[in-house]
Amino acid sequence: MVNVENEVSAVPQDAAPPFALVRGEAFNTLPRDLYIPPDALEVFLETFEGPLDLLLYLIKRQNLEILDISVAEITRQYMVYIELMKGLQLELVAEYLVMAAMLAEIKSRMLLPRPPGVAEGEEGDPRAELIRRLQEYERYKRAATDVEALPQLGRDIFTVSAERPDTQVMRLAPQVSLHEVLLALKDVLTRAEMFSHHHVQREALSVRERMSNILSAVNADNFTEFTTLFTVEEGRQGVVVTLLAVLELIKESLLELIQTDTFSPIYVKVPRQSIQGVSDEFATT
Amino acid sequence: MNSQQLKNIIEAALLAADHPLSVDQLAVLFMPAHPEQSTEDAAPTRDELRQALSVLQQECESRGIELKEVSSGYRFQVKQALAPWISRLWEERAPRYSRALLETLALIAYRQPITRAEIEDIRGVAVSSNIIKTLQEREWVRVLGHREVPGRPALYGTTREFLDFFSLKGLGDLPTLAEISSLDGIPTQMHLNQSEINPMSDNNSPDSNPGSNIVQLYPAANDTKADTNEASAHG
Amino acid sequence: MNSQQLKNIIEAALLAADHPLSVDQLAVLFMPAHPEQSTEDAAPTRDELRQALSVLQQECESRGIELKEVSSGYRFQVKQALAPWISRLWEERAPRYSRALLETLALIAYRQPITRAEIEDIRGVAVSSNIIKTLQEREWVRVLGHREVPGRPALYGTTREFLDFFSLKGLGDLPTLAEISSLDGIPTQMHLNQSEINPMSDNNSPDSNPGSNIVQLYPAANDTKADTNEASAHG
Repeated sequence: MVNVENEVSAVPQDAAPPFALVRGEAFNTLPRDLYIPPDALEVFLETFEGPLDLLLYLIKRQNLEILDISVAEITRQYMVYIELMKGLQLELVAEYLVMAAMLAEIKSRMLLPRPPGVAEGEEGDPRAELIRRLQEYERYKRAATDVEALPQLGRDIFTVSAERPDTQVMRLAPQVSLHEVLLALKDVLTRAEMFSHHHVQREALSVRERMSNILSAVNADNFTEFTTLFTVEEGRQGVVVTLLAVLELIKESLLELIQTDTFSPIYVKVPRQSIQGVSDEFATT
Repeated sequence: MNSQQLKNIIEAALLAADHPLSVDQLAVLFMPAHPEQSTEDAAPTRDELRQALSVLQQECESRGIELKEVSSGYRFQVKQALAPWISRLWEERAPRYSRALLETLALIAYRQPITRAEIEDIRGVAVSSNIIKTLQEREWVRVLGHREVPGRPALYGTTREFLDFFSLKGLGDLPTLAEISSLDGIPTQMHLNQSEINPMSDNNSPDSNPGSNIVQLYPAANDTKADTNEASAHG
Repeated sequence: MNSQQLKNIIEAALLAADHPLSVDQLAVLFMPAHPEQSTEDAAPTRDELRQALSVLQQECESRGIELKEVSSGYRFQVKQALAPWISRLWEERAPRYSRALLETLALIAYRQPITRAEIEDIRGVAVSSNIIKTLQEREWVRVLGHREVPGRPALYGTTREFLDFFSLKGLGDLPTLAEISSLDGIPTQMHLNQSEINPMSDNNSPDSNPGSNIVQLYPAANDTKADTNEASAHG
């Protein structure tokens, strides 16, 4: 017998330990139908993925179809393996014992005489549920093999890549919807209770737009002729808006009106100090 | 932009990206960076992009790489016939996966959405948490939702990364589940086989259960499904 | 091994490796795996390898990549001329604008010309310099002039770019305050663009809309369960 002391050293036996213990009795010879090299037995037993896997192995070893299994014979062989696993102190998960109980129950039902008057099929084959489970497991066991055979990245398939060109990560500016801006305004105006005071009105808005336009059109170095600020095509209303804008700008000291003589052309210009302010600001930053 | 330049940009993009690129992702490369900014060149249409991809695919016939469409888009890969030489670039062999992991993965792939208890039911043994964790870390499997039963167990499904890893365009490309002969006189079992042997066949009927969800999760799978079924019906 | 296959293996190897390969490193790929084992094909000589590299180099003229020799060997790289398109693979969308920024922008739009102090007055909190700077960099806001008061504060107004971005012909197109006060919080279509524009944001990823998938999963999942239960009840 091959030396298996190392594998079974956990078995609390002294000199010449038996191969395994079955129901308390020393188990010194392997079952005749187990032709696995003994030193590989433990590894072998551990490869089973559970009771269904072990049963499928036993069925295949007998060259049987799942449908043709003899429950009595399969149960006998199954129990031998269970005892072997116990003897080797493999971690025997509960599922193996549950299956043993199920096999025993099927076996006993197969032995019971069918009650008279009950036609075959009504009671059903006691093996049906076991066969269904074996078939179901077999199906996915094969599927697992099929999946493993698919081309795998790093084993059969190698991805390729080329060196990236010199580039900086482009950072895109966030998207904003007008709706978001308006909601923000609603919030801030609600907070400031601006709605009730009618500080901001549509009319004021177009005057303010015009104020911005005028401010961008004029500068401190040159005089701009007052009349060029008006666009005849805008009609009476446009002229009024521009005039209001100019007056507001003058009130806020953002613009000055210059007329050298009576009836001579009126010019507008940004006050000199204002521009001075710009250069000051740039100088300090 | 002429077709030569379009083709070259696509080739360069697929080789520079570290993951497959879909036609939509390729299209973005040609869109103006800022919506308000217009370009002189009109961006290529989806059809023009597909046309260029097809030309690239043909040109690869005489090359060492091939252009392959997988679930999340197109990628260049080494031709499988050259693997014996190319694999020598790396000293380490690709990892082998345990049977327990592969069986769990297969059950999730073919039976999704599926709970751990259902996997354990079919395999006949407990599924170790490590296996689920490994599958999730590899990004092959993810939680799709929870079954509304006590304990709210997680429902698992596969990801695009899973499909990409195994060079599949969709779940319909998975190998067909084996037909197992049925036992006469066991009607329930027949019924079970018919409805559950091949989850892929369910996809044709819009209201059937697991398949229709999978179609929605993986739109790409939908395209190939009809072909696959037809092919396997003939084969 | 003919020169075509030799060239293809070199092409595949250079593209599969994540670093440049020297001629010596390429030569290793063709050496017999076991010294005692002889191959029918003689391994290519260094000259044959260099010859194949030179052919590959020429063939790249019409492609999107080029074969470059760097200090540690040969590598394929994307042609620099294609960088404007390829670099968009890595572009990222900056985080959303803060509420403070949007409020500031809105006040400048409706109350221009306006100083920072006036904005702070209405908002009730200080306006950070960063906000003004961001708005100026985006070219939505500019300095129109300075108010003639101590400190000569800048007067801010909106720009033509601001109007263009929001598709306004003029400030008069902005809704009136009465219209604004009846606004509800339902966001409009424009944010959708955000996810479509970035090529790296994976629109196809099933994760992008987990909610809707889960809703659809539940009824189906329950159906599956019902089938299973029925089947096992009969079995």
